[in-house]
Amino acid sequence: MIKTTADSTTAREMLKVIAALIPGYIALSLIFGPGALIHAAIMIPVAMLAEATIIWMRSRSAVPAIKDLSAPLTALLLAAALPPLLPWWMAIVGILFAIIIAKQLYGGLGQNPFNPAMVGYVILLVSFPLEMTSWLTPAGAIVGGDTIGFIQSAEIIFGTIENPSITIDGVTGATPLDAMKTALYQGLTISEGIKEISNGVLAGSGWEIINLTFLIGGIYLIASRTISWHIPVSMLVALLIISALFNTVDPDRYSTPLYHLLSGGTMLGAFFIATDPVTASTTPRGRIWFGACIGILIYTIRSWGGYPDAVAFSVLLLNMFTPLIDHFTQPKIYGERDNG
Amino acid sequence: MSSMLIAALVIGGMATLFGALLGYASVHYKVEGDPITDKIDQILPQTQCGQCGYPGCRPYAEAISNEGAAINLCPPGGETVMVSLADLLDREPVALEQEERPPSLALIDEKTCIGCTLCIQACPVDAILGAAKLMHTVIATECTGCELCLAPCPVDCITMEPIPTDITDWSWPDPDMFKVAA
Amino acid sequence: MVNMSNIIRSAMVLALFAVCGTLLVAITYELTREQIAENERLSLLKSLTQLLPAESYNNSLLDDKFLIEADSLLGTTDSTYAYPAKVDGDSHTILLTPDSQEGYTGTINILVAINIDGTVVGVRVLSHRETPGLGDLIEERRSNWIHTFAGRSLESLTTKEWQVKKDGGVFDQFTGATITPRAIVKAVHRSLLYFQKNRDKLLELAND
Amino acid sequence: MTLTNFKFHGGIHPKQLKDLSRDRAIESISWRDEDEIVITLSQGIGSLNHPILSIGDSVQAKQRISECYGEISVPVHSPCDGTITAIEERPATHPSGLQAVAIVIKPDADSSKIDINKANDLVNHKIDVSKLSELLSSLTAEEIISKIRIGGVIGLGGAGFPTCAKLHGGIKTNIETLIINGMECEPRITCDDRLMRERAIEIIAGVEILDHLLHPNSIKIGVEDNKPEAILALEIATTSSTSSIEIITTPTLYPSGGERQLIQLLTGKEVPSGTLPSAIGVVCQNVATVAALYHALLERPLTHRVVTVTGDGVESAGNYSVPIGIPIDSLLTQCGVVDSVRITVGGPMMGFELHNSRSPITKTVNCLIVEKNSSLPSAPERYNCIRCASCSDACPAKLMPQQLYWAAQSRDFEQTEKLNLFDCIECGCCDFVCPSKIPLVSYYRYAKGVIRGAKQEQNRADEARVRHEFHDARITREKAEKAEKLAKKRAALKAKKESNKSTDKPNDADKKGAAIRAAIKRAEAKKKAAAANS
Amino acid sequence: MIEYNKIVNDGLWRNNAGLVQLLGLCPLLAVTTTTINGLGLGIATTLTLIISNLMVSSIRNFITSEIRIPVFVMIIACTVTGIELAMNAWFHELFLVLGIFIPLIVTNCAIIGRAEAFASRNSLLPSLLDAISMGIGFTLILILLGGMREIFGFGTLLAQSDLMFGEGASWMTMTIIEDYRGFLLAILPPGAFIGLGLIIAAKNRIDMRVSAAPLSNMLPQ
Repeated sequence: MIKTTADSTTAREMLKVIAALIPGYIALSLIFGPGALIHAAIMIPVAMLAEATIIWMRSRSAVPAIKDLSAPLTALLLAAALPPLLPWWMAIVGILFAIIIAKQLYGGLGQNPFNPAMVGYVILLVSFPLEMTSWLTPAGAIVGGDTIGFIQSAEIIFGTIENPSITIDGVTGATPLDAMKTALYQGLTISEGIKEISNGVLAGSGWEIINLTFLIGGIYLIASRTISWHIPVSMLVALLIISALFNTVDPDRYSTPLYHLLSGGTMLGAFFIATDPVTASTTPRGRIWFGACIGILIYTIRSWGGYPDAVAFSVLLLNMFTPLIDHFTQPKIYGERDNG
Repeated sequence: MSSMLIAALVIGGMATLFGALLGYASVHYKVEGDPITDKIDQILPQTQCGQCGYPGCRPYAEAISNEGAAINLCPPGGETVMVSLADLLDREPVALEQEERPPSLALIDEKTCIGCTLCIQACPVDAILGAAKLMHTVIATECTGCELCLAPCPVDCITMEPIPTDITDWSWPDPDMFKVAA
Repeated sequence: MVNMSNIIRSAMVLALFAVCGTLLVAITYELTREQIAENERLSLLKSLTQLLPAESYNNSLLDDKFLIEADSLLGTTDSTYAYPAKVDGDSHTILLTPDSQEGYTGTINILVAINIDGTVVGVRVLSHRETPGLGDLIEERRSNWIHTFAGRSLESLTTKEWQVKKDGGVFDQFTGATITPRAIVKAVHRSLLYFQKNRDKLLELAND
Repeated sequence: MTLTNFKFHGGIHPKQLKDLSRDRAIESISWRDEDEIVITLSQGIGSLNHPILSIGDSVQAKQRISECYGEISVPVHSPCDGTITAIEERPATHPSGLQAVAIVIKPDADSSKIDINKANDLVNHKIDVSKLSELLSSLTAEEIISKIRIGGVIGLGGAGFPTCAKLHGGIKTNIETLIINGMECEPRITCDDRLMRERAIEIIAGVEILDHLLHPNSIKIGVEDNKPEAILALEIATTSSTSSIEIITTPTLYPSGGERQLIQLLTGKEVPSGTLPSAIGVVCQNVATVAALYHALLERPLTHRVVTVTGDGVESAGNYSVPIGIPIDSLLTQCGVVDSVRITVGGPMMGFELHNSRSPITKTVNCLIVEKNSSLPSAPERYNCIRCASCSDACPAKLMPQQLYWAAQSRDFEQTEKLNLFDCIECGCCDFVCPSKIPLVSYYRYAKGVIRGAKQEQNRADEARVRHEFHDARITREKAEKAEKLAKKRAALKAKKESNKSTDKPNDADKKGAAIRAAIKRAEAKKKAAAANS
Repeated sequence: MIEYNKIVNDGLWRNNAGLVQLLGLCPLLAVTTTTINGLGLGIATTLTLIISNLMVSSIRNFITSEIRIPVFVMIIACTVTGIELAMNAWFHELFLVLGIFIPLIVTNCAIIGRAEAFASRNSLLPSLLDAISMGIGFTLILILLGGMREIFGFGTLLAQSDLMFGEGASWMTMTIIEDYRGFLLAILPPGAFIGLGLIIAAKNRIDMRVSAAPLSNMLPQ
């Protein structure tokens, strides 16, 4: 029997998330040039093709899987997280791992225990640490300086000509998180580090703008009920509390809460990555634990771990605990007795 | 050389101690009875039909737990029982030896029955009522469908009738049956 | 009362196997002990000698080793060995094994060969846990960056120059990774300072 | 009229779609001359009825035609004068589409014109308050309940639980709140709405009977705020009532008419899982049921009910008072049905598709949705579950539907029970909100069926084991006894032989064998004769 | 009647320790960064298997059931320690590479599993055959996985052959991809898991092709 249903569909939910990424992408392109857009343009067709091929190999119809828009979304999320001038073939390796290994090998949409985009990201990070930590120095109208143009970006990404009009070494730099870590290793204090990396701006010039634009997208997602508030709020609050705590104790060694909230992939992770319904906890209490643990892990890895940013690792680690969290946070059902 | 001897002595002493402990434990904590047989018997459908080659459900349970008999010999239990047994005993599920049999009941054709009581004696669960030279009848709710009464009947008046589904024991079908094989 | 004989039997059998097994292992150990010691000596020697041409010394590096106390300039917390390379009893190069805690992860064990005139003969990284593909370019088999130290001394470069380029020095850093090369540069620099400070004592110990 | 202060978890806002029938007053539709009345012997929940008349017997309207045993069961009545023409299996109004035993009555010619429903003209029935209270005071509580039971009253909201059984539970405990369910929260259905608007007096009279019976501390009638006319009608009716009745409106939200949800909405209390509302001192009755029990007390058994007929497949959608037992196609033809339609029995959320339009109206049919096949949407494309948890946000039982679904589809039925499968009320909220269009409730229903089946099977096996063990014990005992007897006999025989050697009687066993052989021959002859005849 | 065919088939393919029983995964995943490492660990494991199976089989009739596990463990531990010492003495370079994974063979469930499941119930000859085929089966997987990871990770095959076969064997090293920049993932543990997963998938695929009945029919739905 055909039941009456609400008009939300998987594809529509995915489309809302994609729409929410738009401000973030605009900021990325204005500050770092069109690298993210070029990557997205490469990865979206590759993602859809890979998905269709695997499904075809499993002798199923690929049409619904293509129509649900989850593969393009994965590509867009990954592209937003990659350094803007990453060579094209690395981007393809990343998306192939994300779609084939992290998603389709587990059975496709809904069956994957780990967030595909983050698996792709981490695989690239461990395989090509050099390229994956070479970011551009923020530039553009907002933060001053000239952005790298489309032609130059494409030249570097595709490596088409022998001597691109600009050299990678000339424009690349570490991300603020990376630079801050380096500064701390050098024995500088946080405030000195901030001066060094960003002319005194909060969390590294350009980066706070990118994080704020992702925050805007995230607020739209919560307002449109595409995601629930639990995970992002608990994650950001946990990150805020723990960073405030350490910052109060030793402001020279530990960065300010605002710095942590507005740098690296914090906002992208909080609203777009951690909230991936397939891999996140689903019980209300579980979501709060899930988010809070991610927040604490991000802080831990950023402060004491080997990699500068930690959103991907934290999310993947918590993905692993999702079934356990769900098991222990079953909500009280209607009519359940307290001692039952 | 002395270090070798010391090592040998220390290890030997420890081994003696642990060996004695194990020996004591094996005598002292010996498990009486066989709880696994009860668990297997619990799973078997208790039709007592003997189609497994053993003279009843309990003997089959004992054969599984003690002689390692196959777990796929029970046609009335079908795949469900086989899978439960595989789960319990941590064995690989195996395809059924015989085809799964739909649940059915014995029905005595009362016109033909001569009242010989042979089926009454054969019934393992006392589900047939009747007396000598009087017509017999099967108590439907107690019949396990074991077919053991078929063979002894001299006039072949007993037939197995599949139990039809009626509204009271109907349940919703498996939705995956309708899933379009895409 | 439980069956005593069963217990005794178990204990005895297990003991028998234990004693036999231990004896067997002990015998194997005795048989291989010398060979293993020799192997270990050789492999240490191999890492020491990769900095020095074979013809440049004629003593046994391992036999002439001497203990030096822990020192903050060497980054060590326990006393370590130093190995002198000699020609006919005269030391011309001392091999030191400083540690660095300033890498990305964990301790980096370094081998530095210093000529008695205070010049670096060569540097090698013995072990490290830096990020693969990023920090591990300090290994000789992955890049020849480590060779850039040869011939440098406290005299040839100023203190400011004993830094990576990013900090105003003369040593290259790798794109994307500054911490690891910086740690090595610092460790080598400090080893030279240590050598300068303790030169006479070291030579005295070496020639004993 | 007051607004409720309480809420239940989840719920959804489907399109109401009630406009087609909500302004159509209740009309009577009766059988046509060519129709037969089919009274299914299992109506609602409860044990099967047994016919008390045989084929060929004539019956009168309101006459009881079945007997039932057990407390949770009520009899059925004939809605018409006529003759019993058959007692046989007929297509049942049931999701399975299977057949069920029914009593078939051929109404007397032209009797439809004097259908008791019309004759009584219930719409304008004046309630004689003094007569009612007089009647009540002359009866004991048990007598009142027995009258309600004999009147065949079951819950008319959909589940069909015998009212007498609820009331039996009610008088045994101290009832704090009596709740009357006038929510009608499912889309499209309007029969209760119309009933409240047109027959509020009957409902209030029924409430007074329950008040007399249960002595609750408070009486609350819950109505959703999308039925202002019904609320007004009830307000007017309560003014003249002797009972103090509170009418409470609630926001329109599905499934606020679910018994447990309604109790939470009106009292703030949750019915503990696995128990009945009486456990927390609440009895809950549907408005139509309350009206029916009033009539039952006045010797008018449940032979008619109001059914909403709606959808684009009928010309005149509306609310019709129809005799229980008339074939659905007769009702629909009289409403002007178009060709090739799909019929849903019940509301769009919890109803089921009708397999055979010749099956009859039963006591629990509250709505028939008739849709043109051509206007039906194609089945939505189904995607994988992405664990978005929209379903757990919507679930009024606060379950985790997505986890239940995972367990059910992987056949992990043990896990479904741990996830409280049996607290699922099958309201369909999860199906409604699912963006992947997964038929979640179908999985729960399937899992429930499998678990119930397995439990039944286990019970049967346990009984069989006990009987088998008893059988074995008996055989051993008999053998022992026989051996003992034989030994005695032998001893006696020996003694006899020694005393009398010339006796030579044919053996007992031989005799028996001969008898059996003779019987076999007779049986074979009979069989042959039977074969020859056929 | 002992079916020798079956023993060999079990060890090499049908019941392969690395692919089907998934035993001894810790050394399997950790050591197989190169072919030679895999080969070295494979040989050590096979040797241990052979010795322990032979010993267990020969003493099986003297051991009461309650102390059998300690006795098996003792035998295996002694064997492994002996092999470790011997490798340290004669294959020192390889010993340094394989490091802690040699003592870990003691806890390799494949070995105690064979002792308990096979050698303690069978006579010498079948036990020997079982040890050899199980060992070779395991070694093949180690080599295969090592080879895959080496090619993808370093672009070479059989690098450092000299560690195992002496200086004269350096010619065996092949450079598969010239000027390869290396793919770290293959060398890191995730690469090992992914590689093993792919090999298992390939085996299942072949099995499915071979047997007419699809695997899914056999599993509980």
